[in-house]
Amino acid sequence: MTLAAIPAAPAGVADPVLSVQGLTVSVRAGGQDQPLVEGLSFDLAPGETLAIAGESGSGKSITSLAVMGLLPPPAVRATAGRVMLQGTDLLALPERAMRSLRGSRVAMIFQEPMTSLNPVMTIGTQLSEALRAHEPISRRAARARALEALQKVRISQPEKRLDQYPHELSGGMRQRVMIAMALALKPAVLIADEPTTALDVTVQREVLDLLRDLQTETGTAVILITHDMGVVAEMADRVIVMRAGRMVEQGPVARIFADPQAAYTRDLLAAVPRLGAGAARDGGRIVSLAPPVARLVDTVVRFDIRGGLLGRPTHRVHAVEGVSLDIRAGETFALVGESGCGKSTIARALVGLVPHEGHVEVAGQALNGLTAAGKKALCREVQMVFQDPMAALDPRMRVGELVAEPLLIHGEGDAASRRARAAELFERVGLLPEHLDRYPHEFSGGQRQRICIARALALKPRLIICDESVSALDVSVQARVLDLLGELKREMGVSYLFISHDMAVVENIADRVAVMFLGQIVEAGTRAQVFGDPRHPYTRRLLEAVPIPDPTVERPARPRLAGDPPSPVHPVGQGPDRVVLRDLGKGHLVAEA
Amino acid sequence: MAAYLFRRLVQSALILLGVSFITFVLLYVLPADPVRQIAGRSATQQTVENIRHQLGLDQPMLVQYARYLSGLVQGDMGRSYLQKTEVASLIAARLPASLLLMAGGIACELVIGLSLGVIAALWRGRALDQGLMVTSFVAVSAPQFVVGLLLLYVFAVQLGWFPIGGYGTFAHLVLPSIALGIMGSGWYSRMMRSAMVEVLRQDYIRTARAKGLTRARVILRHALPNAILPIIAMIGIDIGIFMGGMVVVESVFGWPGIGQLAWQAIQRVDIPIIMGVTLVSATAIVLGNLLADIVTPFIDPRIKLR
Amino acid sequence: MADATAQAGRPVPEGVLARLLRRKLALFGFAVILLVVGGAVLAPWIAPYAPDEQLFEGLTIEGAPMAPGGQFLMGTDLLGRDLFSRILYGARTSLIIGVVANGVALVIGTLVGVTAGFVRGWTGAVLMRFTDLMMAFPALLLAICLAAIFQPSLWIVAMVIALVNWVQTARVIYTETTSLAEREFIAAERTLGAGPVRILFRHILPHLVPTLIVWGTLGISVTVLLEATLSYLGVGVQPPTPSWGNIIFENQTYFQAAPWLVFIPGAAILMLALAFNLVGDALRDVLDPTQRGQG
Amino acid sequence: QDYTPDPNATPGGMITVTYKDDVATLDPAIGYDWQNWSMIKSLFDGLMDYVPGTTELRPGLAESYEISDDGKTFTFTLRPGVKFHNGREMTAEDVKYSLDRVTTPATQSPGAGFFASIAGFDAISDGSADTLSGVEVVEPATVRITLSRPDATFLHVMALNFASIVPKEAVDEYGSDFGKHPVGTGAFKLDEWTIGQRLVFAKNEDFWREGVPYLDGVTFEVGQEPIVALLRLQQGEVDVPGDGIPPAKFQEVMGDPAQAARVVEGGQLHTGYITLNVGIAPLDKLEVREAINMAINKERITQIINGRAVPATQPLPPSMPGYTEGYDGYAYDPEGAKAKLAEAGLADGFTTELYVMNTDPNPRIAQAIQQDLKAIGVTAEIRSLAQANVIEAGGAGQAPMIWSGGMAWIADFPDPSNFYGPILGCAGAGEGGWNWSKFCDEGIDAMATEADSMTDPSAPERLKMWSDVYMKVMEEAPWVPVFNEQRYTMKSARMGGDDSLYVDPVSIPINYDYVYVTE
Ligand SMILES: Nc1ncnc2c1ncn2[C@@H]1O[C@H](COP(=O)(O)OP(=O)(O)OP(=O)(O)O)[C@@H](O)[C@H]1O
Ligand SMILES: Nc1ncnc2c1ncn2[C@@H]1O[C@H](COP(=O)(O)OP(=O)(O)OP(=O)(O)O)[C@@H](O)[C@H]1O
Ligand SMILES: [Mg+2]
Ligand SMILES: [Mg+2]
Repeated sequence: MTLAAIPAAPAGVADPVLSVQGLTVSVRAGGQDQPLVEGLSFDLAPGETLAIAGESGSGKSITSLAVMGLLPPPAVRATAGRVMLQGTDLLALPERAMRSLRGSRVAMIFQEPMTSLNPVMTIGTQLSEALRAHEPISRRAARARALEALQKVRISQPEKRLDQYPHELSGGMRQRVMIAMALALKPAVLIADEPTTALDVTVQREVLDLLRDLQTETGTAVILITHDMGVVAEMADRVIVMRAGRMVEQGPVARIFADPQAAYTRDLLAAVPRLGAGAARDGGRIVSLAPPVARLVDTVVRFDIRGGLLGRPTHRVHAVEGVSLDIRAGETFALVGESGCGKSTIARALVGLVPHEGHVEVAGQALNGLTAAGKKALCREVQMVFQDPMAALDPRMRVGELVAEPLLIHGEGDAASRRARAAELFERVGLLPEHLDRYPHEFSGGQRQRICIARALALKPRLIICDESVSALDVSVQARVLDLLGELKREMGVSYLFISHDMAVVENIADRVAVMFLGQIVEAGTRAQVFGDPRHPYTRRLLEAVPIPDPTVERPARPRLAGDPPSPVHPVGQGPDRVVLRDLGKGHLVAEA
Repeated sequence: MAAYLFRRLVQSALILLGVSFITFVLLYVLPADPVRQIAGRSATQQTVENIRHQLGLDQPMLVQYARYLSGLVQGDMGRSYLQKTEVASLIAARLPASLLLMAGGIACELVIGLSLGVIAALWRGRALDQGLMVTSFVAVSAPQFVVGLLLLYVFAVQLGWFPIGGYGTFAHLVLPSIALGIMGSGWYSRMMRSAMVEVLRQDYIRTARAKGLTRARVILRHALPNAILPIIAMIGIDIGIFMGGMVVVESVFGWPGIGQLAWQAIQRVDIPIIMGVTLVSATAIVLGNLLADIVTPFIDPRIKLR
Repeated sequence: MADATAQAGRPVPEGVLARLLRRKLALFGFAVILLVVGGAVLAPWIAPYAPDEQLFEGLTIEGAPMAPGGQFLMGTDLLGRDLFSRILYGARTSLIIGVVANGVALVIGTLVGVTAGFVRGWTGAVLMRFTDLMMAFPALLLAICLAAIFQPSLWIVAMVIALVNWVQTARVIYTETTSLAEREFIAAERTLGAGPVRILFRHILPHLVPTLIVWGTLGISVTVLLEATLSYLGVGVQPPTPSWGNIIFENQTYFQAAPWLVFIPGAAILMLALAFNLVGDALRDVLDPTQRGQG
Repeated sequence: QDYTPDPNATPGGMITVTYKDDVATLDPAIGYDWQNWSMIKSLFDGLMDYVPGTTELRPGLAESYEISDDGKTFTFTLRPGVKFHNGREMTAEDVKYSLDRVTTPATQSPGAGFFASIAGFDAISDGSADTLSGVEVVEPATVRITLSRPDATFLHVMALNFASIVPKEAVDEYGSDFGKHPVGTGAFKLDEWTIGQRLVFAKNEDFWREGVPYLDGVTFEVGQEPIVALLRLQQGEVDVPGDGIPPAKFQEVMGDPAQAARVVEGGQLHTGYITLNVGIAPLDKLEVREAINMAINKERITQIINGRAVPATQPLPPSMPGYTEGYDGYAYDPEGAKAKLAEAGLADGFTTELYVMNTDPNPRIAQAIQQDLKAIGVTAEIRSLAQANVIEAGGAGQAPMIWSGGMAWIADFPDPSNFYGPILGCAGAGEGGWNWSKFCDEGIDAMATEADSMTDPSAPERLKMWSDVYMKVMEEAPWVPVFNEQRYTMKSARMGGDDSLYVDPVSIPINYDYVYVTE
């Protein structure tokens, strides 16, 4: 670990483009100012990439909004400090002057590519209005420049994109558009607030590569906000670690990773799931040979798309196409794959939320042809934990009621015993039983996910489906929830169907893994087989895309893709070609090319 | 789109058929004999029977309805019992005034309602916002005829700014439109406010501001079209509610619309006119809803008509 | 703010009423409603005259009504009846219309909307087509026909108004139910084995409450005014039963000569509707657990 | 006997008249609203006519007429050179055509019944003939009309709008829309009609009466609330508010001498009454009906409508020939009424229903009646309904009591018989008839028939006979005559002409042919 490893100029060498000094941002509540960010100072050198890391709510976004002058008025204001952009104090600038700098000198990319673009305006309009807000150019010229910007971000068919609306673009494309928009005016500073968190690994990879390429090209200084230490390691020159509105540590990326000073930084780094760690942890574990709790044989799920004069189906979404797998008692079976490949659909078919063809059985019971009572009984066997715990909890019910509800539904016990059980479950998942009377919104994301888990446990199911259950959580929280899942598995012998796009997480906890692509399984096997010896090119691509939280690792150069993902939608009567899985021995199945 | 339109039109036609049937039944069981009205007070029983027969009113209801329908599909809405004139021409003569008033009312409702809603949303949480919202409650709760009379009295009689009732120029349109629109404006301002507050929270608004766009552009070009979406659907529903208000406002301001025609016809069971007016307003409502549905995708490209 | 409540040890949950009463506007609304209800209930004791008593001294020699003040607090109407007494008794009618008719409309609308939105399929389609059909009906005309057929009495008028007014509610509730049914927590409930009835009553209906409050309070002014309009058109509550609406309509042409006859009942309707709106608005906030703590 | 033209009259000028309701039709065979009645009078003429401002008959399109001794044959000699608005000269054929048209069922004329005494009426109305056998064209300028029975009112009938002479070719051309494209011989012709807004009449330069009309034209603006009309009159935008002075403004106007000076007051051939259904218990008891007659405080009701009426004592209005002077009717006497009720064995009163048309001021009047009845222990529930529903209930004989206001009898012509036949006689007492008290007394009916068989309508014996008829009716008390409405017509300052023209009994609100403007 040497300083020579740091590619760009370290702080203080050149004049900083941006210098934040003693920034304090406060929120006014009940007549009192309460600081959200306190005494934050840092410099940003030209061409440098500064990562701000920290858990959710630590004030990362507030900081960036303060720099942009976009703090939500009137409650939240910068109450102290200076934000110097090449000599001007942005905080003291009147709105009008600030506006002319916004977008042209400092630009920003937001976390959610899905919602950061105006859904009712074309991409072209949104791009060119950004240009026209700062440069007196004609509509036509702005459009030409917009096209140029789109070409720069290597989006496929840029001319066509100009006239498309955001919803017609995939997440990755939208984030490219955001980048194009931010960099079109060659700003001195670009703030990227979690630019890839919402994206698939493969897409994240492309976007990160793109950001880096463009940065070297334009020399823009970048503030990269993220909680993904892998991304930090790959992208950043320097790192600021924040916690509860304060900076706890700052330093060059290599040093932070190699020699974290603050205890918090160490915790943070420890919580980061790393590829390969799972194998290291319990390398030679025997794969369960117990009988399966759930079995899918040639399962098919399709959704009709209606059209035409009579509203008959004209197209179908082939969400799940001939999937066969079995989940054995006491194992964690992971499904990985890119967004839209059909992972959630399999989960929903398993709990009977979507109708399916083919054979699905849980605990020896075939799902199709079940009576209402039978379906209800089956709920005791399988439970599901959803991705977004807030959305999965009825916001108008107290959490105690929510956790006890399955018992009530299945007619177990009386009110008092149910409440006692809810309290017990609460404790089991690490929550305070005193909080039973709160509402879901009064908990943090991690706590909510625990509530969901407690609810899923209430009926002592044999299989719990975790559909991206930890994706929305902070690394440290994520680690704790994953630990909890592991404990429960050991204690209660539940099986998990674990759905995730995060390869590192999967590698850490799965016993067996199936990789899905466009509704079909392309590779399946034990964790060791799939991660240690990936055979299918798609599996390899997924693995290569995972950012490695280690700044010393050099990533091999890879051809950059800019194509559209293939679509699972086919006209009625047609369908995708079925892949054929070949057993490479010991249950390692790989699709034939 | 064409397929969608076709299906919606078929649906609309069915709805109108249902409306016409129900109205017909209602009028049939209504305890009032149109023939008495036609024949006059010195008519002999013979005359009454003659007229009843001529109009086919001595036939079973379903036969009468079938005859009415077959006329209708040939574009014949029948003739008024009392005026003997074609219902179509009577309605045609008054429809423009009604449509004008409706347009005026809706325009007024939207202009006042939406702008107040936007202002309240931009100033949310402050005194102006609260003041506006209380005002909007008052507007929602204000009886149309009281408002109408008050407007008439203050602005036409006392101040003389507008003509005292009547029809013809733009000045005539102002007060009735306000009287008609004021209730809805209160309603829309509340809807607009909450829609706007919601939209202003959205990420894309932050994006727009981060681009350095002017406040006006952010609000007008980015926030407004998104906020207005839920409101368009409301306008469709609204037209039905509007019809009731029109009768009252037309009567207060002497507006020559179909409301007055309908009112006179109801008083004297002039069934062809009542049927005609019902169908015309039902058509307006159905078309209004259809229009709202058709317009939505133009504002929101995510919505596809299927 | 979430954190504020999270920090404090949870206090005994404050009652909805108590929280309502902390809002000034809601308090005002409450006061008005209480006043009206009180007036309606206590009318026989408060009212200085019988509501339909045509007092000889209530008219001038020329037959003009008396202005407010003096013997008659709110003046007299064109028949020499005491307006104050009529307003008091009229409150009964208007409350029945505004609360009962509107309530029934709300119930019908909710039933239809929820069923159509939740059951879908054939039943849902039929219900929604029927709603569309009713929506296409000019409401006033329908009300006039129904009222003429059934011979108006207070309860008939109330039912007619209910039959005419459920449609918009049904439509809005339908839309809301369909979108609620798509929400993830409903899917979550299904995976727990919750039956449709449970989902409907425990998870869908509570979420419709804010919408119902909005439409319910809006409906109060709409129904009270519809009754007034029906009275005006001669198919409303029959004279001499007073209702605020028919007082206005009986006297509306006198708005210049005797403005109190129009503007006092007009103001009464306005105040009542306003009061319900204010309380409803506050109630909506208070019932929403995510708004907790924002007094 | 004829009208003396006003020496001060100057020709020229347009006036503006307003109405609330739209004009339904201008077809003389159809129009039967008081509002289009006077309009049609100015567009069309019949064989007979009235001296302006009076109830006196005078020849119209007929230059002269002869009545046979048995009173059954009328021979009319037509005025030469009378031209329709389309330029064609009117002939006896037109007279025959017009009478055939109004009586033929296809026309659906509400006035057909008036012609029932013409020979052949029954045949034409049951469809067995398509022409009236009693109407003959003797010469191009002579028509002979034969009656099936003597009819004292026949000349009045010939002065009704329904007897107006219309040109066949115009009727054929417009068919049912003739009412929107009227062509007559009248003093004015229709110039413009914007439905729902305005009608414009233009002077008929070829009008057959010398010197009239004075006005160049009349603009009728419709859809105007009476209140609005009055406000506009006060601002000089309107000359005559057709619906009169709105009650709400009456006192204001009468209290201001300047305005009151421009108000013309006159009687009209109107009676407002309550029908008491003699077929429904306990109204079938004479004592009960008398009690109700005594219970009604007519003064008070008059007060409620701002004194714009005079209390009535009998069915006929005071200005009608045959009115019984000196008859006091049933005096207001609640105590006496109670005694009567007790006599009928109903000392505790009873409950009944009072039907009323639902437009102001009728529900108010009904409430006053209700209060009066309450004072004698009779509970009358008010059924305030649309006109058509009240008429239906009345015709079907379901309504115990009906207040006639809004649908009431304004005489079609100034003859006492007009108040009897359909509304008090047996003819109207059947199912659906307009005799809502269902009162039918053969003896009185016979007297009425006899009176009408006299040839001279104004013969004193005949009027005496009618007076007796109505006195007999009052003895049976099937009605409570409540008041006779007075007419108050307001005009702008520039309107000229005798006051009687503004309260013309047969031309409401004004006689357009003879009024003029002074500036
Ligand atoms: N408008 C606001 N009013 C009051 N408090 C706010 C507001 N916006 C954010 N906060 C608070 O400020 C703190 C910092 O929020 P911020 O959004 O900067 O966190 P973050 O580090 O970006 O988290 P994440 O990783 O979840 O995006 C949080 O406690 C949050 O609750
Ligand atoms: N109800 C539905 N109607 C139509 N298409 C659907 C429906 N549900 C899912 N799909 C489609 O089916 C495909 C698979 O969706 P699914 O949600 O299973 O993907 P996923 O692998 O879970 O993706 P993600 O990682 O984004 O959650 C997608 O193309 C999706 O658009
Ligand atoms: Mg953030
Ligand atoms: Mg998914």
